[in-house]
Amino acid sequence: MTATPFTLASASLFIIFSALALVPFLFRNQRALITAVFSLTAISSLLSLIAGIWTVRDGITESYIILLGLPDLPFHMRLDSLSGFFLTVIGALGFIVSIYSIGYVRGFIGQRSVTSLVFFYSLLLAGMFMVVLADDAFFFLISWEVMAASSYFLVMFEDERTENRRAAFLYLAIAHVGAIAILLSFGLMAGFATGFEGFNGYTFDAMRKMDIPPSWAAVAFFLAFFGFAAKAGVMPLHVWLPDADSVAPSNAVALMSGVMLKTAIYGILRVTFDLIRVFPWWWGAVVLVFGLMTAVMGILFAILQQDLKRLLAYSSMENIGIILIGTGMAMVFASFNMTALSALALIAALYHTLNHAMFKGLLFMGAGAVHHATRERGMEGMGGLIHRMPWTSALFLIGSVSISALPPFNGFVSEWLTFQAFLLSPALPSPLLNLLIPLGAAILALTAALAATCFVKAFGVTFLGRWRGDHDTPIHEVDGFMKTGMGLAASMCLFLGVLPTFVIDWMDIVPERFLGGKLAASAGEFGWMWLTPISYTRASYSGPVVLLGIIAIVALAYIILHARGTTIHRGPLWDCGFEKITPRMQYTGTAFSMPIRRIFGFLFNVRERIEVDAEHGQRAFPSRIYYSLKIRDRMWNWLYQPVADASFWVARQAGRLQQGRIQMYLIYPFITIIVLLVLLR
Amino acid sequence: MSEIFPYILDGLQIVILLFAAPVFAGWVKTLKCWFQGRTTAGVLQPYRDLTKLFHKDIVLAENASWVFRFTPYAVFGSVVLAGGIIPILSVDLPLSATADIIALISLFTIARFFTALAGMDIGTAFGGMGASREKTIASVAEPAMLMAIFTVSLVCKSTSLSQMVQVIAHGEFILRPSLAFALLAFALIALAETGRVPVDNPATHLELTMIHEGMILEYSGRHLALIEWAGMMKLFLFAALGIAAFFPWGIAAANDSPALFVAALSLILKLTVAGVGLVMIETGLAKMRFFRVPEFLGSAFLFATLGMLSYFMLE
Amino acid sequence: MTIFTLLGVSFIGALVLAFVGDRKFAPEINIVCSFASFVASIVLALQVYQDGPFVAGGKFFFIDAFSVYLVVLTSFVSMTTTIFSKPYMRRERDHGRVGHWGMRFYHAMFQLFIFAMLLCLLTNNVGVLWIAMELATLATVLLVSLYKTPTAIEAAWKYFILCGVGIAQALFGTVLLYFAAEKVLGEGGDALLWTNLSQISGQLEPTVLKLAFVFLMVGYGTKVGLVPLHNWLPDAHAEGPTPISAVLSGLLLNIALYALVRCKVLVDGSLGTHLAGNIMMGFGLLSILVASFSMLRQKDIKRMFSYSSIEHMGIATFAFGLGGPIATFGALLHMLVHSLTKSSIFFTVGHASQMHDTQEMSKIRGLIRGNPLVGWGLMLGVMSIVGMPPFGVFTSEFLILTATMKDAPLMTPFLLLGLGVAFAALLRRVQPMVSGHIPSWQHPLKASHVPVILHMVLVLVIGLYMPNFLSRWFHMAVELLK
Amino acid sequence: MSISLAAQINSILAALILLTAFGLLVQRRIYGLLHLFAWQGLFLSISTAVVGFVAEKHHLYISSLITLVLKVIVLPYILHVLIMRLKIHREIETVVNVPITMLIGIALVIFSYSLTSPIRELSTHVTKSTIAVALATVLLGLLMMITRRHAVTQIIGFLSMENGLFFAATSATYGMPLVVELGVGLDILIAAFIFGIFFFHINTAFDSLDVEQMARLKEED
Repeated sequence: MTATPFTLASASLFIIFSALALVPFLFRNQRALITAVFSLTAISSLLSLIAGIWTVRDGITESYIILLGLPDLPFHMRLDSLSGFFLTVIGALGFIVSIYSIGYVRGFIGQRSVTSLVFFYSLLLAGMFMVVLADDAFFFLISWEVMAASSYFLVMFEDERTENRRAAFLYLAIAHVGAIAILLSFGLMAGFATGFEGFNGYTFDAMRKMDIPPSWAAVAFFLAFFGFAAKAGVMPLHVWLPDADSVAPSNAVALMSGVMLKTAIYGILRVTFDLIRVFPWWWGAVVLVFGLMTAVMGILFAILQQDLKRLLAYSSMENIGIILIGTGMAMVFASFNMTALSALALIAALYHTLNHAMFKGLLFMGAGAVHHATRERGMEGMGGLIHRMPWTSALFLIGSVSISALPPFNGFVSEWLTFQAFLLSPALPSPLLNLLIPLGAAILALTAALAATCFVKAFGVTFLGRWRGDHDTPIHEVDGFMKTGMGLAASMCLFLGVLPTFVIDWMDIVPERFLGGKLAASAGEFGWMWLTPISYTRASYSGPVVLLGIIAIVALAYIILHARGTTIHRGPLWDCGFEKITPRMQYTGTAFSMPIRRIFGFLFNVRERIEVDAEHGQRAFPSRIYYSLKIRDRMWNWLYQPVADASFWVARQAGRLQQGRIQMYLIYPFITIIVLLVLLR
Repeated sequence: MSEIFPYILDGLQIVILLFAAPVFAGWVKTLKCWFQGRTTAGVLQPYRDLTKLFHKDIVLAENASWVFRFTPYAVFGSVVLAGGIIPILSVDLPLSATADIIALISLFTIARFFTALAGMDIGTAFGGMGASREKTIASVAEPAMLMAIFTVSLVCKSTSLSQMVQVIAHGEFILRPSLAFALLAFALIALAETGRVPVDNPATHLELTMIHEGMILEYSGRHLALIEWAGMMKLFLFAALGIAAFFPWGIAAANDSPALFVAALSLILKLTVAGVGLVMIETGLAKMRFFRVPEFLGSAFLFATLGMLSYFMLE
Repeated sequence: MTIFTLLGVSFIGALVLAFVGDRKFAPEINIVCSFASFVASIVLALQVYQDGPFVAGGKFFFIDAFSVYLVVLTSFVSMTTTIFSKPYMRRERDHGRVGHWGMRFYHAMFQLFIFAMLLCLLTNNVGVLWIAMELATLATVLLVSLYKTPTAIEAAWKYFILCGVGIAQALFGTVLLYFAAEKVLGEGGDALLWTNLSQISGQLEPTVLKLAFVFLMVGYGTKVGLVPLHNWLPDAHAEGPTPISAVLSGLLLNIALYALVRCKVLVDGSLGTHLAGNIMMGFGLLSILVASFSMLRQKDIKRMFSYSSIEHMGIATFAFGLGGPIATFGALLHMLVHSLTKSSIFFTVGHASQMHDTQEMSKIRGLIRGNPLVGWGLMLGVMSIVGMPPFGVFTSEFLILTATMKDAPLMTPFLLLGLGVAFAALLRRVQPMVSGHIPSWQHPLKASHVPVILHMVLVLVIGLYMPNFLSRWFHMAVELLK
Repeated sequence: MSISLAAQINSILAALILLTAFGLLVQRRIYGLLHLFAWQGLFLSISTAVVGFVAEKHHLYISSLITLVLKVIVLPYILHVLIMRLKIHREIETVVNVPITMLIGIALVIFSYSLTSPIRELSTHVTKSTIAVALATVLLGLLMMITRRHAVTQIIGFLSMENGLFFAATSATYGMPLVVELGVGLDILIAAFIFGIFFFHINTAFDSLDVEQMARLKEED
């Protein structure tokens, strides 16, 4: 038989499952376990990566049926350009993180058994592959929940810590409710696809052909959107995200934040553009609004965090928001069937998906490296790591630059595309949207700027300055595997930023297939140099030139200035002549984010307390000052606390039924009989 | 010849930027002295400062990392590159397609990003404070900036600067309220972005008020020179940007020498006027408290939004 | 013939065990008997599978796809339960919670209970069905009170009285059914045979059947444990010995539901409306909601899981009420996977509470580290019971929910609520029990691996790759329940 | 004996059964309850026999015999023995609010009358008018179990419910098939032994037979 992308994909699945099967035999020898399983997952991810690239490049669509599941409802699998794209993303990051994990997970040896980590990491990867390959509701949901469950166990990895348990519980609860919502939405669509006389209604193929009345279509869409949003961490369903990502092992988090959230995006795209296909503009508007809210709130939260991984988690929320913004725009344009414009917006969203996978994976791996080296979680205790971990810090810097959307790195390209989409909104026939969408652009701009601030803080406080902790903590650079992983991700960030045209030409098939429109081919001679989504006169950007230009000017300046050698004296800090500056006197992360906190404080529930205990009551001469800061998410008090209280109240009422006296228990059937008889006659 | 010429012109424009920027800065300083009735050091004083700094040795804080040493070059590089993109004399620039206005603004963001990192690198309270404040202001300023720019680009149906100049300068002349609002917003933001009074005071080293100076406190020698120079160029470029976006008349459409001559003259004229305007603002206003700045920029944002709305409503 | 062996084995087993008493080999006899009846049931199943439903013993027995799959399930779960109960009960006795007479009694009554349930499923006579049901109740009443503690006695008394009263209502319903049937079929025994009733259900007098269904619903509903007739269930499960809890929620509830569904088919057939179905949906929904909310505040582990049984019985009842091929398929599947999962959960729960000498969840900790089988068994069991794929419960809930979305979309919010709350309630409690360090008061235990693994593997297989014959079986049953 | 006469006799017996049911509802003394219960059983078996005679259903004689043995002799005897053993024969149980209970009881009778009217129209039996009484007896038994708080009383209530069921069976359908009747009888016998055991357990565990004490198992608040 000839090899097709699908054979590669199924081969990669096979490899992963054989790796899983290997675990029971290897878990006695943990080192071997780590090496074997993670290299296998790396290989399988590589295969999927190739399969994905291949599929999208040639615009292949293959579907197969695996004879598992119910006899009348076997597992349908389908590999088309959309799933191919996401397969690429997952495969790429899966490959990188698997290499990284070999080094990272070894750090646990001697402290605890890593078997469950290894096992569920691979299962999570497999689950994600299956989700994008699934082509019927049943298989999709199975893969979806396998993914959720395995990530739950990953969060539970260090299960003796209560915060892990709490986070894991919250995560799975929200994810499961979301999954039920998705299930219901599929049920609705299956019902309209072909009644419920047989099982064939559950296949996506049937759903593609369904004719569903608009009102029910809206119900189906919003059920699905709710479910996927719960997984993607969209406001206000985001609360699990920071908790889970801050406590889970970093390699797992790199996958979860980097690609698992994206499977939710995949779901939204699949349901919207492939299954339902015809929708009014306001669906897109709703998605857009949620995206904006998520983006800006996410990044504001991120700035206020003191725990590095927590900060990164919130910033993932922001990026999901940005992706949703692109998606929403694409939906709005598509609903007015402006195919070219919606193609632009969709490309922006997809490109950001890819980018975010890369740099967020990189950043989480970096955070993992830092935690691995310092055993320190809060940034306030760190600082000056750039001197001790040069590689990690350099790579982390690349990640920070990329995520702050600075040219010539990749984050910029996708945000630029999103902005272009915004600027094309005047073409929309609806005046309301004309007025509102530019405001959205402004919010996006705010988000981008805040992101830059956030990562100046993250990098500055963690890596720059001087070590704030005690001096004799041994801090060492991480090993080769981890460096390799991060290096790969970093180079991807650069590549995607400098040569976007290749990637966009490659992925142009996706909007072409699902929206019927594609981006204009890049114009001018040296087409690959200029990214011109609409037209040459409309807007253009050239990554290579920016990169080369800056390098050239810097090099020139450097050479000229060093032509006449001036010596460099090292001296103590000047700092306006202040003396005896200790590392504790550096600007802390809390202080750094204080202005933002003051400006946007009304959005949060900030509790700031300063306690002064003074020498015998003379407050003028305090001996010690305590400062405590608590920032809570208002959503807790607005949404989650009430829900919890309500359900416990109901539970108490329900408990009243069971209050012990047998006479009461005898009354219930008595009443029931009487009532039923009265009702029925 | 004709296809080489644009490249030469682009190079020329960068050279102009490099050498005109200090003059412009000097002009502003001189005007200020006149306004405040002081004697001036002359328009060329910035040159002297720069040369002096270039000749000085560098004293580097002992725990400064490579980020600290790389920053001046990064700042310089990004700003100069921006200079090659903004049409100062002519629209027909090969580099102008490199980055449209959004990319241009993020070039300036690169400079700011690395300056802030450098401020935190040496690990002093002032550096961190400066970085924090700088980034805060930037976070509020940039959206407003983009709103102002978007208004213009909506008018011109393009975000590429050359195209904008083309449309406004060489299309038929219309009075647009949207552009008026946008200009107002742009002026306010430009003050913030270039760190002028009332947002920041370039002349102060008073610990608790300095923002930009706080970050570069530890720099010396050529590093400091590069940063100062970049600062001057940034001021110049914002003036040029404002000109290109709002008063592009005179900028050459095609690269024939008379047009370029006219362009040069008009540029000098406009810059002179711009300097006067800037100085009038700086002497007229006092530096405001840091936490008043968001309100200041918020009003800028409001103007920009009004501009956009008026574009949709009135035009 | 197989039928007689099937019933005979368990009945004789009961007698033998009653005489053998608390000898060393009593548990083995118990296991052997259940195994024998399991084999017999397989044979029976094969017969049905080959040549369809048939009547035997002079119309006294009637086996079709619906009943036979429950027969197999019953004998299988009872077999695994006997395997589990061997070490469990032995330890109970060594800790002096059960005396010699208790053990004798336990073994004898266990087999009698199995016999009664099999009779329920095999008989062709509504009256005999009722008798067997009552017999099953009586057999378990004393098992519930086996520990003789005040609470155990209280629980058993409530079980006795409430189920007795309920079942009495069912008898009244049966009388009315007979009354209606003899109009058509003439007097004598034939009027109570499923085989006849199902044929002439169209001609039965609607008004009478309406009345009859009310009493049957309340009667058998009490045994199913539908809210508000459920009050006996948590007490009985929590106070009885764990093997009994396992078979109670694994099997007895199913049997009662089986009876209820049979009656529902008759009644709907005669009314020609969906009335009975709607009533069942109502009860099911109420049970789901009340049970899942009650789970939130439980402290006793077995009590919590008994509420979960109520919830799942509610789901199955709801689905049967909903009707339609997919919902019915889902409901049948749900009965199967629920009883497998729930009994295996009870096995692990039994071990866990023996390891900590308590049923209080706040005292049970660190199971995975303490005894991986028990810990992971409980964790996965709960994952499965809350409807996480790839376990079978997910499959059935998937079918049921999607069918509901089609036929009764307005019900789905309640289902969503119920399932969500149940999920949160269970996970919230189970998570800390399985995770964390081993507490000081935990002592190691030789757990019986086979039943738990066997059940979980089966549930997993059903969820991932349902064998063809099973689904054909279900389809046959669905045809019957049209 | 003609059909109509039999019907009259039967309805008189039905009235007596109903009367005893009410009696059970309000009787305070345990022995009184026991006697009333025995009487009810007697009436029941007689009416079964009468119906059997009228309808020439000879298996009804057997079931009437069963009733006689079981409900009139065995069960009361067992209960008697138990009461002796447990030394509760002097106990006088407080009955909550007799008038209200009576009113509810009467309401139940009316209710079941109106409820069974469709059946009456359908039935061709001479005994059709008595089915309302049967249902009423069942419901009254249930009501008795609800209002009384003594274990023995509850059991008696339960058994009188069974009487009602038997009565329903005979009056509505000239008796269930014999096998069913036998089976039911057997079940009741087993039940009798079981509650016998239970009385002792309860008495030892709670040193009284007051079921009010058995309220430990509940959802705590």
